[in-house]
Amino acid sequence: MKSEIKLFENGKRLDGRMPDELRNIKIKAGVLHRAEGSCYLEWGGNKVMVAVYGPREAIPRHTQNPLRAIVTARYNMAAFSVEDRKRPGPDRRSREISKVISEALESVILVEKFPRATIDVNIEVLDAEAGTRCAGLTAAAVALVDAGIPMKDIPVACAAGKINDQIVLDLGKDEDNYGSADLPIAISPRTGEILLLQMDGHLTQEEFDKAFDFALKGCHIISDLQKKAILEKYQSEAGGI
Amino acid sequence: MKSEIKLFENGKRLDGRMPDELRNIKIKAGVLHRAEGSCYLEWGGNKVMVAVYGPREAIPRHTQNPLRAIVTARYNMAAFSVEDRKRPGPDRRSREISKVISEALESVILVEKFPRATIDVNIEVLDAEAGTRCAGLTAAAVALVDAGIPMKDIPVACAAGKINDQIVLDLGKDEDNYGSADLPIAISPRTGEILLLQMDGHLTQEEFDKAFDFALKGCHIISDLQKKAILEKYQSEAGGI
Amino acid sequence: MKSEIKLFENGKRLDGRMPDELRNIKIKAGVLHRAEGSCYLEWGGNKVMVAVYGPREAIPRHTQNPLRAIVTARYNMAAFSVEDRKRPGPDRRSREISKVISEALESVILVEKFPRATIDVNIEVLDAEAGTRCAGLTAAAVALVDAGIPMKDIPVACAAGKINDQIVLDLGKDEDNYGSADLPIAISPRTGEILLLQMDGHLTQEEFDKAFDFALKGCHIISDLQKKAILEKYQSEAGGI
Amino acid sequence: MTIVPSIKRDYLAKLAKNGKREDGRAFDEFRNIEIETGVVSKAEGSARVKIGNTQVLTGIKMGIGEPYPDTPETGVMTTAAELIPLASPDFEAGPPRENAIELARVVDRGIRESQLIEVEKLCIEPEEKVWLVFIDIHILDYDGNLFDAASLASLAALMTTKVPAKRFELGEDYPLPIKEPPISCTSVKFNDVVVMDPSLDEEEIAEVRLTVATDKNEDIRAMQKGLNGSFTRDEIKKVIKASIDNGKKIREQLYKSTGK
Amino acid sequence: MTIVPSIKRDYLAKLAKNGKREDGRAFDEFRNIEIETGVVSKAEGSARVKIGNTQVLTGIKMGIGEPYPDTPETGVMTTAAELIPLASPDFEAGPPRENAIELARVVDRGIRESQLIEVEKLCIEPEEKVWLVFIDIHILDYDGNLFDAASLASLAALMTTKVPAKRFELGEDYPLPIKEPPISCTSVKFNDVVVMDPSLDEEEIAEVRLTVATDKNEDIRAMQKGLNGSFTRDEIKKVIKASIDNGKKIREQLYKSTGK
Amino acid sequence: MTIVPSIKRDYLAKLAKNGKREDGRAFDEFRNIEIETGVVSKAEGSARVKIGNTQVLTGIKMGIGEPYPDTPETGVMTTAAELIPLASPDFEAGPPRENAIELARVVDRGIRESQLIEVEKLCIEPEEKVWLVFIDIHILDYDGNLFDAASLASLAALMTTKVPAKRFELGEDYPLPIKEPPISCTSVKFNDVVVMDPSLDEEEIAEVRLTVATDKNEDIRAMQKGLNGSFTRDEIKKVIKASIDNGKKIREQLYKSTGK
Repeated sequence: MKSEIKLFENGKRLDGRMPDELRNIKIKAGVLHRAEGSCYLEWGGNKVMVAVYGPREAIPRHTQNPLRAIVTARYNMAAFSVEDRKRPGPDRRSREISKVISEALESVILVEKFPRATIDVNIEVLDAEAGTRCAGLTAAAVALVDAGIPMKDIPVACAAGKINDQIVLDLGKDEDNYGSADLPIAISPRTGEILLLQMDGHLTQEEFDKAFDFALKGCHIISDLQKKAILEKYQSEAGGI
Repeated sequence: MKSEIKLFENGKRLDGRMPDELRNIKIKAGVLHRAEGSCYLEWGGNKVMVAVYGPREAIPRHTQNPLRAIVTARYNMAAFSVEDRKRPGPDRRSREISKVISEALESVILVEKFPRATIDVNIEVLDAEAGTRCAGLTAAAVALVDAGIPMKDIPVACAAGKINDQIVLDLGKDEDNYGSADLPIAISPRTGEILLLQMDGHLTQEEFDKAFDFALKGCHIISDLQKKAILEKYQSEAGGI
Repeated sequence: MKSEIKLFENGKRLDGRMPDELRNIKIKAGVLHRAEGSCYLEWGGNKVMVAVYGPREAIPRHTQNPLRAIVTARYNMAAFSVEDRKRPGPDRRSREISKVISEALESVILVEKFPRATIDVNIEVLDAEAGTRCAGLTAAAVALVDAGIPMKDIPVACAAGKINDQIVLDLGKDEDNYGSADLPIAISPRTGEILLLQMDGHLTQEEFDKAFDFALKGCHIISDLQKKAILEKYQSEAGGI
Repeated sequence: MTIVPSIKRDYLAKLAKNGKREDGRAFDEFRNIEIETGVVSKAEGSARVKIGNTQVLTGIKMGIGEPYPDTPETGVMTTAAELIPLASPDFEAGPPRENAIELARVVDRGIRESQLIEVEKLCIEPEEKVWLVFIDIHILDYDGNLFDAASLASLAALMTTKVPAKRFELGEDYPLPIKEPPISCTSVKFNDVVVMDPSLDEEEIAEVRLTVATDKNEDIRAMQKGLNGSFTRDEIKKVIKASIDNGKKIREQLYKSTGK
Repeated sequence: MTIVPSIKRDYLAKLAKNGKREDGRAFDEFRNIEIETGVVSKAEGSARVKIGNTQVLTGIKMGIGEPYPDTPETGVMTTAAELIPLASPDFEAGPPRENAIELARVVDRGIRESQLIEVEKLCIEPEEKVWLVFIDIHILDYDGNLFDAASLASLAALMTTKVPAKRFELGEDYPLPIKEPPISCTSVKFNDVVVMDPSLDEEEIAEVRLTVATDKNEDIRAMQKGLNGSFTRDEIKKVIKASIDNGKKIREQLYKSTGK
Repeated sequence: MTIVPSIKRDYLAKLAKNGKREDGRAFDEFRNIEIETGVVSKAEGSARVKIGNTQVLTGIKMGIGEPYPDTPETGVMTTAAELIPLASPDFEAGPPRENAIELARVVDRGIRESQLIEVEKLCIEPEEKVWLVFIDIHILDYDGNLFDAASLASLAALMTTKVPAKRFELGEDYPLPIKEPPISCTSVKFNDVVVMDPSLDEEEIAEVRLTVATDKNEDIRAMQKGLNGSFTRDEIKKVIKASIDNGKKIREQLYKSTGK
């Protein structure tokens, strides 16, 4: 990450946001017919679709855990979701993201209720523009609720970062490319427990604390949007009767 | 498919054939030692070898169908069968052809007699020159009879097409490359049921009907050659005693 | 293999060795903590690490042999072990070497004692300089003893070859590249039985006999080094009490 | 390898005997179709198509590359389809299986053989540089009849694709040169009844399938028979007729949705 | 997918309650570390690191290739890790699985994001030729805490790497240009106890893992949380503190071992 | 992993004790060999070889490509073998397994190390363009002794190969430049009996295998031991002798079949 480019001027960011301001976020639950739970989320230029299947028997059997369900998140970028066409299929980056999202979701899902089962969380990034792993995890949480999977809490993710020595919330595209640090986190908003945490770049301990505060704040705002989306789904269903 | 090239002149085709004339076809049944049934077929410049194994237990077990046998045709082109060497192994084209041939053969094989079994039909194209899928299916049918697999009928395949606005039977190499439509079909000759049908190119409804008539006619001629080859095999075996 | 380059002059080889002289060999048994048996071997510029696991149940079950253990040697070259970086993972060469080493080791291991089991012999070439298959097999034998796997004998391997029409023992790097024949063998030193034998190049029958004599001689010298390494391991363990 | 659900078969067959389908449609009637274009900002063209609950998204990416040696002055198109596990409990992750390959190849031939894209206008420098067109089909929700949904989404995406000339410093962006689209219509047969635009339930009990692509002149541009059953010649004629009729209506909707 | 060994968990938890670890270490104490460089003659740089019984060998190979179009004047680095079956009865042959990929990517980001290698000095001819740096991590013996061992071995290997200019007829060999190394320290938590440099036993019962890379200015250069447990913010602060403290000592040893 | 069929072993061992083989051959006798060349019109060279019921077809394709950097003036040869499921109920589809790889590599070395193809005459433009020779071995019918059948089919195909210069606008086609072919003969041992040219039954009970390729000067050009049994040195000498003797006869037949 280089920092030569002017990303912050007169107290504002290139896209006009304040340092602690999120991009626009839209969440819609229950958008797919076949999936047991689903969510469509737009976050800035990101567009993400998530479908949840399960709990169902894990196959092949040697992947089963006799004491609890396994959670298999599969983060995938559509070939057309990025500037230069991406070859279809998982690459190393998407496999790592799938792993950390799976682990974060497993922290809150009541996996002990479903021994030998798998819960599959399919995250498709249709349009990508910085912050897709937070967008994917946030949408996945809503889809899990929509699927009726029992969870201790509804997890939520958000990132903070550093641009031109300034700590900012929710890096946008150029900020991600030319910024000097990125700190995506996921939390359980009820308890504040940290479920996902990665950091790339360069932060002093003080900067880390400030970035962490920003990201936490973002998480709580987005958490409200998640709950609103879930409520809307239930209300529309109730209204449909 | 382009049509600029002169493929039809003075009522004849480049290789001297009439519009409704087949290329030369030679069929020989029972040519391999290990296979349970086999057939070697030459059709114009095509050379095809087919070996049938089974019915035998399908492995791995999760591929079994408890009610009937599965038919697995495997169409493969030898690396040296084409002008520019082909990389060994299945490509998308050969996998699609394997699928449509498998489906066509399954229509006539009495699969209900062999639950949990697989019948493997290995089709090797040794020399390729337009029309290999029809050649492969036609040879596969003979090899299945040679293997003693019970069938409702002996399926047979043939194509018709369009060159320079003329409907012709059994496209040859240049006709396939520069013609404007190709219509391969496979039928059950006893009932006239259509087991395989694909069409690429551009046909009016009238042209389609004519091409279909041509292809049907071709099928019936080839059907006789199939039966002759099977008879020869039995006679040579009988003669051997 | 070309022979234009002067590899032998004034009765000596490029590295100063006599025709029947081995490169320096160092063997150390029991160098790894997790492995059930292990060996580190340096042979000229070669550095090889071997770890043995098993006998343990072969998985998946369809790979089991109900009457005896299977021996799975896995010869692998580290990406950094050669001049131009090698892509990680097995290639055709390493798979062939794995096969011939597996077969040679199976000749002496008492596989009947462990039905349904697998004995895994992992051979990692860390630094490569001509003769890695002999180095790998020789180290594997020591690791097997270290793992307590019962064997009829401790196998040992060595190669001879031809450079500038001269038969020599244990080809070095340039000799391997520019020599005109290479004859690696592995034997059971107690009985003289030949467990591995490959030959590339050009040898008259007389030259073959001489090369074979050289390789046998090399095997017996190295066999003593193997036994010394095993003894040292036991003594150091005994000394540790 | 699933066992044909015999109860479902009996139920649908009984309905069909009385001239009915589960969802009240006529035998030769499509479900409701929705076409939305420009749904992915990163793509040069994109469209989301719904046929009933089936939902397919096609995105078009373009790039620059070398032409094939035997066609040095024409652009190159590639079609890929993924039956991603998002869309159905039965789809698995991993490299495309036979069904996805057949789907991609049938859509690809429908576009290629009809010369929909004027690939000869996509040459930048003969033998050196041509435009590449990548057609990527994403199945989002699988409720039957993927062939037609995938084909229609791909047509709509291509018809609204802009060649990204600016990004490659080749002048202004301009619409992808396109000819007349052939419309694909799929029918299946079960218990001697042939129905158009099969639902998932109908597909699961189908014995044989036929896809027919026709153009605005009512000519046939592509056909593909599938599954291990058979058609009579008469049935094929009827399917062609119904495909032409439905094709007309769908073509109109496609034109309207893409502003043509 | 192994079942957590509950007896081991109970035993280690009881010890921890009394402030103890199985091998007598303090909670924030590393095992003994050995660093040996120049262990592979064919490699441009190499190092073998032992942390307790865990043993990792990293080899560096360099070559010449094309730069990425968007960074035409900088060298290219690639990191690969193989959990070869040599190192553990649980590692399998075959393409890298999730664990190996995460390991390689965390080490890679640690080096890349800290700009350890001065890649802008590895340009030979802009847009045409740059140096490629291949970092290959070989796990030889797995007894816990691969992240730190792999990271440290890679640092030591890079710090002793010679650019093989002579082999490519580009003048004399010279040391790979390197900046300050960030030191990676990993902690895990089980039964509300957080321990640094987990042994294999501790890893097997760990609920959550945190790796923190810090530099000599006590700044944070990379973090990675792993496993399906969670940390409180307070625990994270403590882990950062302990990582800085251990990082200092390890950095000294690294400098000494590499002659810097 | 099949269990050695003990009844078959006992039967063949008893026969062998009386100096006999199942099919009446002497221990050092080959089955009948048929060689047919020019069997594939698309190939630059091709041959079908039968040894008893074993049947192998090798096709040669040639193309133009870049030489390896370290041999800028020599052509490139590649050998691939497929144990296609056509040939045996035990062969499976998919990428080549160990047996197919060993087969291809042994045939490849037999050709490469004997310098059969004069690759130094296959340079078109140093460092830029050389002829590529692809040797593709197709097993059609597997009844034992693939090594010798595959090797012989490859020799016959190469000896009748025409360099397709015309297709690449490089003048007239001409025969591939070839030197003296080494003939490969394979023996196996079971119950202390060594037999030449094993049938499938004999292979299935074989403990150890030895392939020896010899030239017309009775020199040894390649050897490969296989399987998990062992030979004594004396047995190896006898196998070499028998391989030279059989090699002579096969060489004569090869010359005759290829018109040399």
